[in-house]
Amino acid sequence: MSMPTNVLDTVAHATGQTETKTYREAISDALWEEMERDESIFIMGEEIGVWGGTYAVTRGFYDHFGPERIRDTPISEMAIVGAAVGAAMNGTRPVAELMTINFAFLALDAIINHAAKAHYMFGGQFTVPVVIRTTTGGGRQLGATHSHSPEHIFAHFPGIQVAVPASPFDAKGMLKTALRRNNPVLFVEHSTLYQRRGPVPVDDYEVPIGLADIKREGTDVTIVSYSKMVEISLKAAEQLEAEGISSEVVDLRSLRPLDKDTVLESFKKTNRCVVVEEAHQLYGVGSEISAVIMEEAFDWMDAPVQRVSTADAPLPYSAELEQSALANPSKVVAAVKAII
Amino acid sequence: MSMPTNVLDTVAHATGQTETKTYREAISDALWEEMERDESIFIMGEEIGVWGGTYAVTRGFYDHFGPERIRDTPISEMAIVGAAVGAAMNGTRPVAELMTINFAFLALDAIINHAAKAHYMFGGQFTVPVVIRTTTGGGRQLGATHSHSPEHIFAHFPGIQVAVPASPFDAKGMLKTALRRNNPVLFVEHSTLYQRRGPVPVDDYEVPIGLADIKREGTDVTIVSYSKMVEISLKAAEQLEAEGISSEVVDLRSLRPLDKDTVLESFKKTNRCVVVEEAHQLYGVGSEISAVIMEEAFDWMDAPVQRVSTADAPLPYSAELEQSALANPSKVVAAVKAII
Amino acid sequence: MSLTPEQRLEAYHLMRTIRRFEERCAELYSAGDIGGFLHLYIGQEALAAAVKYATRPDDNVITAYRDHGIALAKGLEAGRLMAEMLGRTTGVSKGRGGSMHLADVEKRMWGGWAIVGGHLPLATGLALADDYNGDDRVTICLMGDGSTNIGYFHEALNMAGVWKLPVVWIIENNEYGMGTSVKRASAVEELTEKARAYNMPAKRIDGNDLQGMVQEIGEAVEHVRDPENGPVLFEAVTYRFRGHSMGDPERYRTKEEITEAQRRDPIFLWAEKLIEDGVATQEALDHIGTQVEEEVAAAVKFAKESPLPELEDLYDHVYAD
Amino acid sequence: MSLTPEQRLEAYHLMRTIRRFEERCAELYSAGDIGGFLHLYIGQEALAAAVKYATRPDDNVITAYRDHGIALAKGLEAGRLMAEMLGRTTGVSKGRGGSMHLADVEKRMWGGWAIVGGHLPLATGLALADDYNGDDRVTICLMGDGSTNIGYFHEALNMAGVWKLPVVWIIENNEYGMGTSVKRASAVEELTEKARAYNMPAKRIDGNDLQGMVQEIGEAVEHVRDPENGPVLFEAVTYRFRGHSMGDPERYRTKEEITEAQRRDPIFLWAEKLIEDGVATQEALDHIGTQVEEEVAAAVKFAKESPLPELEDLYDHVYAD
Ligand SMILES: Cc1ncc(C[n+]2csc(CCOP(=O)(O)OP(=O)(O)O)c2C)c(N)n1
Ligand SMILES: Cc1ncc(C[n+]2csc(CCOP(=O)(O)OP(=O)(O)O)c2C)c(N)n1
Ligand SMILES: [Mg+2]
Ligand SMILES: [Mg+2]
Repeated sequence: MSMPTNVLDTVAHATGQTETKTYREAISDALWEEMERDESIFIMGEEIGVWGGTYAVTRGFYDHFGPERIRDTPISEMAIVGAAVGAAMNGTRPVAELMTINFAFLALDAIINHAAKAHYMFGGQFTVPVVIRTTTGGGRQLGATHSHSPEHIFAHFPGIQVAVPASPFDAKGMLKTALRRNNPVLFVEHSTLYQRRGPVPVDDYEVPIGLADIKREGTDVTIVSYSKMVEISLKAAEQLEAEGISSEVVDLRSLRPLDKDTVLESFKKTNRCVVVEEAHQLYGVGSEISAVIMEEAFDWMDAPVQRVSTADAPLPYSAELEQSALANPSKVVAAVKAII
Repeated sequence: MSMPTNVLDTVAHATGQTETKTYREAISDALWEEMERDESIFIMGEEIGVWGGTYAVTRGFYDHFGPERIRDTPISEMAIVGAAVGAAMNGTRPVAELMTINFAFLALDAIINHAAKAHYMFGGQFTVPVVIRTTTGGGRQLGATHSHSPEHIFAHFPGIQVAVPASPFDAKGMLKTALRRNNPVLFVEHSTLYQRRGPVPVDDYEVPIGLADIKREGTDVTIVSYSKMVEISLKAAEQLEAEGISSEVVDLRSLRPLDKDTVLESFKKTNRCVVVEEAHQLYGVGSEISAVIMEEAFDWMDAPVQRVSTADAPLPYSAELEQSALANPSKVVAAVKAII
Repeated sequence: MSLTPEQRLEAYHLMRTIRRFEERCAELYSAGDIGGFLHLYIGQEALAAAVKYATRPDDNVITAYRDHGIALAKGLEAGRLMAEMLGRTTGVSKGRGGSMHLADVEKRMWGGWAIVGGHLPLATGLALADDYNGDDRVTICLMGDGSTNIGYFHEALNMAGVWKLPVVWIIENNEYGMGTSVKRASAVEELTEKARAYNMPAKRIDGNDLQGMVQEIGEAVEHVRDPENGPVLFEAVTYRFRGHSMGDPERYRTKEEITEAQRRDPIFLWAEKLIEDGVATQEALDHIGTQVEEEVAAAVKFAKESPLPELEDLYDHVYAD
Repeated sequence: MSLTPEQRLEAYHLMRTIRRFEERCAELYSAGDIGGFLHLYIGQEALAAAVKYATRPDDNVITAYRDHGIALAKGLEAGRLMAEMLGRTTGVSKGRGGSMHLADVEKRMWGGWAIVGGHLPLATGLALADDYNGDDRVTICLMGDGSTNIGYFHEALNMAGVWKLPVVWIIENNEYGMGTSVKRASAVEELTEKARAYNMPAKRIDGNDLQGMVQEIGEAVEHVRDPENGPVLFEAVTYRFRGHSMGDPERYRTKEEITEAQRRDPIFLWAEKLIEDGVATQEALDHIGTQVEEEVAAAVKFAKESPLPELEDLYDHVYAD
C-alpha cells in the first residue's frame, strides 16, 4: 500500500474555506456527498433507514435515497458484514453499519477472515471496497458488554484498515478516502463525539488513512492518542500548560496503517511520551507505541513511555464507578508529571 | 485474583517421579483423570466423540464416558461456547472444545461478553467454571483463515484467563488447575506440539495459571515467548550458545494473567530482551512485553527490546512462502545479535 | 391450570406493580437518576405474569435487556431492582449491571442480557446442566421478535432440539425490533414457522390474554419437563406501548397505531375480567393500585437511600478465585 | 431443460475429469506435493455437472472448501487448478489460497471458502450486488449439510429471503459433516424443512441423478432469475466416497455403508444411461477415460513445471491500493 508523499500538502491546501460542523454532520455529509457522486455506494445496517440511524447520522437518507440504497437489515451482524463483503466483491461499494463496535464481535470472522483476507487469499482477484462504520467508547453506563473500545483488535490483522477519527475534519476526510479506495475499512466513530464541532472545508477534500496528525504542538512531552482520547489529551495539555509544561498531542487517526513516523518525529523532539487509550491496557495501542519508540528511538528516550488506559476490569454500570475506570485529564496530567 | 505465594514450590515438589508423555497424552490424561474425579465435568465440541477429536486428544473418551459426558455438537461455535457458559452457571463444569482458534472468532462475543463478564456483570452471583480448549498456530499450509495465532486478543479482556502451554508438563498441570478453579479459561494448545514428548509427574499436580517459567537459564539475553515459540526460542538459544551467547528463555505460559515479575526479574539480570511470537506484531505480546520492560525496568535496559513476529501479511498457502512469514530460530538469533 | 381467585388478584397486583415500576423508571431516567439504556415493559406485563403462574419457582428464567417485568414476576424485590437501576450496592447485581442485567441466582432468574440473542445459548446451557444433573427443572427463555433473525437463535434452538433439552422458548412479538417491523426483518411473518427448522412444536398465543397464556404455557412446561419430549416454542403476540428505549424518535409507527393497540392493554383486560367474573370490585382494584403506588415508592426510597459502590471495589468480581 | 447428446457426453467427460483430478490430488497429497487440508469431491460429481448445465456461464457460483469439482465445472483450467494445489504462481489464486480457495473472477467462480457457513452471506451479497445493479444473474451457493447448523446459514438465508434476492441455495447432503451424521447434528433430518423458516420453496433431489438435477435446478434458476420471486433451496442427497479430508480415521461409518453407496456412483449411473440411450458405446466412454487421463496428466505436469512464488512477493495483494 503506497501513500502519496504529498498528502499532507493536499490536505493543507484544500482547506481554503471552512464551515463549522458537528462530527455527526461531517460524517453524514461525507456519506451523502459520496452517495450523490457514486451510485455504486449503498448503506446497509440496523435502524439506518426509517429510524435514521441510532446516532442520527443517516437521518433523512431513507427519504432521499430510497430503500434500495438505504437498507434496513435484520439483526444479523454476521450477515450484514458478510453480505456487504460479497456485494463489494461483485461491483458495488457497500457501507455496512454495525450499530456499535460491541456487536462487531459477532462479525469478527466476517471482518477478518473475509473482508480483510479475500483480496490476498485469492491472489488479488477480488477487491473488497467495503466500509464498515461503527461506534466505540465507554462511559455511558451501558454495562460491560456495551462499553468496549476494542478497535486495536481488528487492527491487529493485515488486510484491513482501521480509521479512528477524533474531529469533524478528520472524520469527513477519512470517510471520503475510505469510500473512494478499494480496501476494506473499519471506520470507528466515537459515540460521545457526535455533538462536537469543528471546522470542515467547504470544498471537497480527503484525509488519507494512515497518517497521524499533530493536534497540538509542544516541546516537553508527546501525548499519543486517538478518537475520544484526543480530547482528553488536549484538555490535559491545557492543564499542563498552566503549569509550564508544553505538550505535543499526536492523534494517530488510524490504527492500521499505524503512522509510526509522526510519532517518532515528535518523540525525538520531546524525548518523553504518554499514550492515552480507552481500551484496556494489555496488548493494546499503548503497548505498541511503547514498543515502537523502544525499537526506533531508543537513544532519544529520557524516560519510560507511560500508558493511561481503562482499568483492567469490565466496565460497571454505576456512574462514578465507571468513570473511575476510564482515562481522564487528571490521570494524563499525572502520567506526564511522573516522567518530567 | 490472588495467587498463593508458594506455588513454585508446590510445583517443584510434586515432580518426584516422572514419566515421558506427549503433549497430546498429557492433555488427554488431564481431562481423563479430572473426569474420573469430578462427575460435573463433561466435554462438548465438534468431532470430540465418535471421531475422537481432530487432534485425537479425546480418543477413547466416547466409549469410556458415554454420550452424555462426551457430547458431539453441531457446527455451532457460538452455541458451543454459549451453552457451555450457561451450563457452567448452572452447576456443571463444561469443557467446550473449539476445533481451532480460528473458529473462536465466531465465538468472540460468547467468550468475552458472556464467559468473561457474567461473573462481574451480575455482581458475582454467577460463576462460570468453563474451560474452552482450542488449538492455535500456523505453518501448516492451511491458508489465511486457518492459520491465525490470535490468543492475545482474547487475553486483552479482563474476566478470562488465557493459558498457552508449551510443554506436556505445563499443559497437564495448567489444565488441571483450570478444571479445578472457578474462572473461565481459554486453554490454547498448539497444533504442531501434540507429538512433543516431555517429563510429566506420575503423581497428581497442578501448575498455576499466571506464572511464567524459565525454560532455560542464561545471562546475556532474555528471550520471552510462549506456546510453540518456546521451542523456536530454545533452538535459537542453542545456536547462540555455540557462539558464546547465553540466553535465558522465559515461557509466559499464560497471556492472562501475565506474569510480569518473572520477565522483569530475568531482564534485570540480562538487560536485553527479544520477544518471539507467532501472531502478527501490531498490538501483540511483543508490544506488551516491550512496554512492561520500558515501564518497570527502564534503568536496566542496555538495548531496545526486539520483536520477532509473523510477517504483516495473511498467511499464504504455498509452503516456502508461508514459512518465510513465520518466526524461526535464525530470525531469533539475528534479533539477539542485533542487540548484543 | 386455571388460577384461583387469590392468584388472579395477585396477578393483577403484579401487573400493576410492573406498570408502575416502569413508569417510575421513566421518570427517574428523565431526572438523571437512571443512566445507560432503559427498556420498559409497559404493554407486555401479561406475559411476565403468565410465566410466573405457568412455572415452578425453581424453574429457570432468562431474558434479554427488557427484563424488569419478568424480574418482578420471578419474585425479585422491587427495592433491590430499583437500587440496581440507580447503581447502588444494594442492587441485585450490586450496581454493576444496571437495568439490562437484573438477576437473582437464588430465585433462578438468570438475567437480563444485552447482546441480542446472546442469552439463547445460555438458555440451552442452563437446560443442559439440569438435564445432565438429572434435575427436572424447565428453562423459560424469553426473547424479542428481532432476536429470531440472529445466528444465535438458530444455533441455540437447533442444539436444544438435537439434545431434546427442557426449554420453553417464548418469542415476545411486540411487532418491532427497535424501529424495524417483523415483516421487514424476517422472511416469515408468523414466527412460529421458524420452529419447523428444529422440529419443535410451536404455537402463537395472545400476549394480552393472561389466563390463556397461563394455560398454554403451563401445559407446555409440563410437557417439556418430561425428558422424552424436548423443547417447544411460543410466539406471544403483544405490543410495546413505549419507545424501544428512552429517546426513541418513534418515526416507524403512528400515534394511531399505538392508541389502537392500547385498547387491548392487558391490565385493563384483566381488570375487566376480574370484575366481570366477580372476583373483585373496582374499589378493590383501586385499592391494589394504591398499595402498588406505596410499594413502588418504598422501592424508590430504598434505592435512593442505598450507598453507591466504593471506588476501590472496582476490581471485585473480575475473577471468582 | 434436457441435455443434447453432445452435452451428455461432455458431462460424462467433466465428471470423469473431476474424479481423476481428485484421485491424482490424493496421490500428490500422499507424495507431499500438496499440503494443508484436501477435501475430495469423489462421489458428488453429478451435482457440479448439474450446476454447469442448469446455469448460464455468467451466473455466480460460490462454495465451501470442497471446491475442486465445481471449479472444474465452472470451466476453470485443470492445469491452473492443479498449480494452485501445488502452491505455484500459475495457480488460479497464485498459490496463496490452495485447495480450499479456488476461484476465477472472470468465470464468476467466487471461491472456495474454508470457514464453514462463512460464504453463505457472501452469496447473499453477490446476489444483492447483481440485484442492485439490475443484472439478471443468479447466484448458486453450494454448502454442506453440516453448515446448515451454523448461525451464518440462518442470517444469510433470512436476509436473502427478506430482500427476495436471486440465490439458489444447494445443500450437498453427503450424510456427514466430518464424522457427524446429519441426524446427530440437526434437529430436522430433512434439511428442506429449514427453508420453512425463510418462506423459501425447497426440494430434495437425488444428487446422483444428473439429468434430474439439471431439470430441477435449471427450472429453479430461471424462476429465481425473475426478480419477483426470491430464493429457493435444494437438498441434493449424495454421498462422499472418501474421508472428510486426507487422514480421516473414518470411525463414524462402516466399509459396508460406503460399498453400498458406491452402487449408486453417479458416474457409473450416467455411463449406464448413455449406453442404454444409445448416446455412446462403452468404447467411446473408455476413450473419454483415456482423454481425461491425458488431460489430468498434462495438468499435473503444468503444475509441477510452474514456478513457486518469490519470497519477496509475500506482501503482494495484502491491500488493493
Ligand atoms: C447483537 C446485537 N445487535 C444489535 C443490538 C442493538 N439492539 C438492542 S435491542 C435491539 C432490538 C431488539 O428487538 P427485539 O428482539 O424485537 O426485542 P424488543 O426490544 O422488541 O423487546 C437492537 C437492534 C444488540 N443489543 N445486540
Ligand atoms: C466455523 C467452522 N467450524 C469448524 C470447521 C471445521 N470443519 C471443516 S469442514 C467441517 C465439516 C463440514 O461438513 P459439511 O458442511 O457437511 O460439508 P462436507 O465436508 O460434508 O462437504 C468442519 C466441522 C470450519 N472449517 N469452520
Ligand atoms: Mg420486538
Ligand atoms: Mg457433509
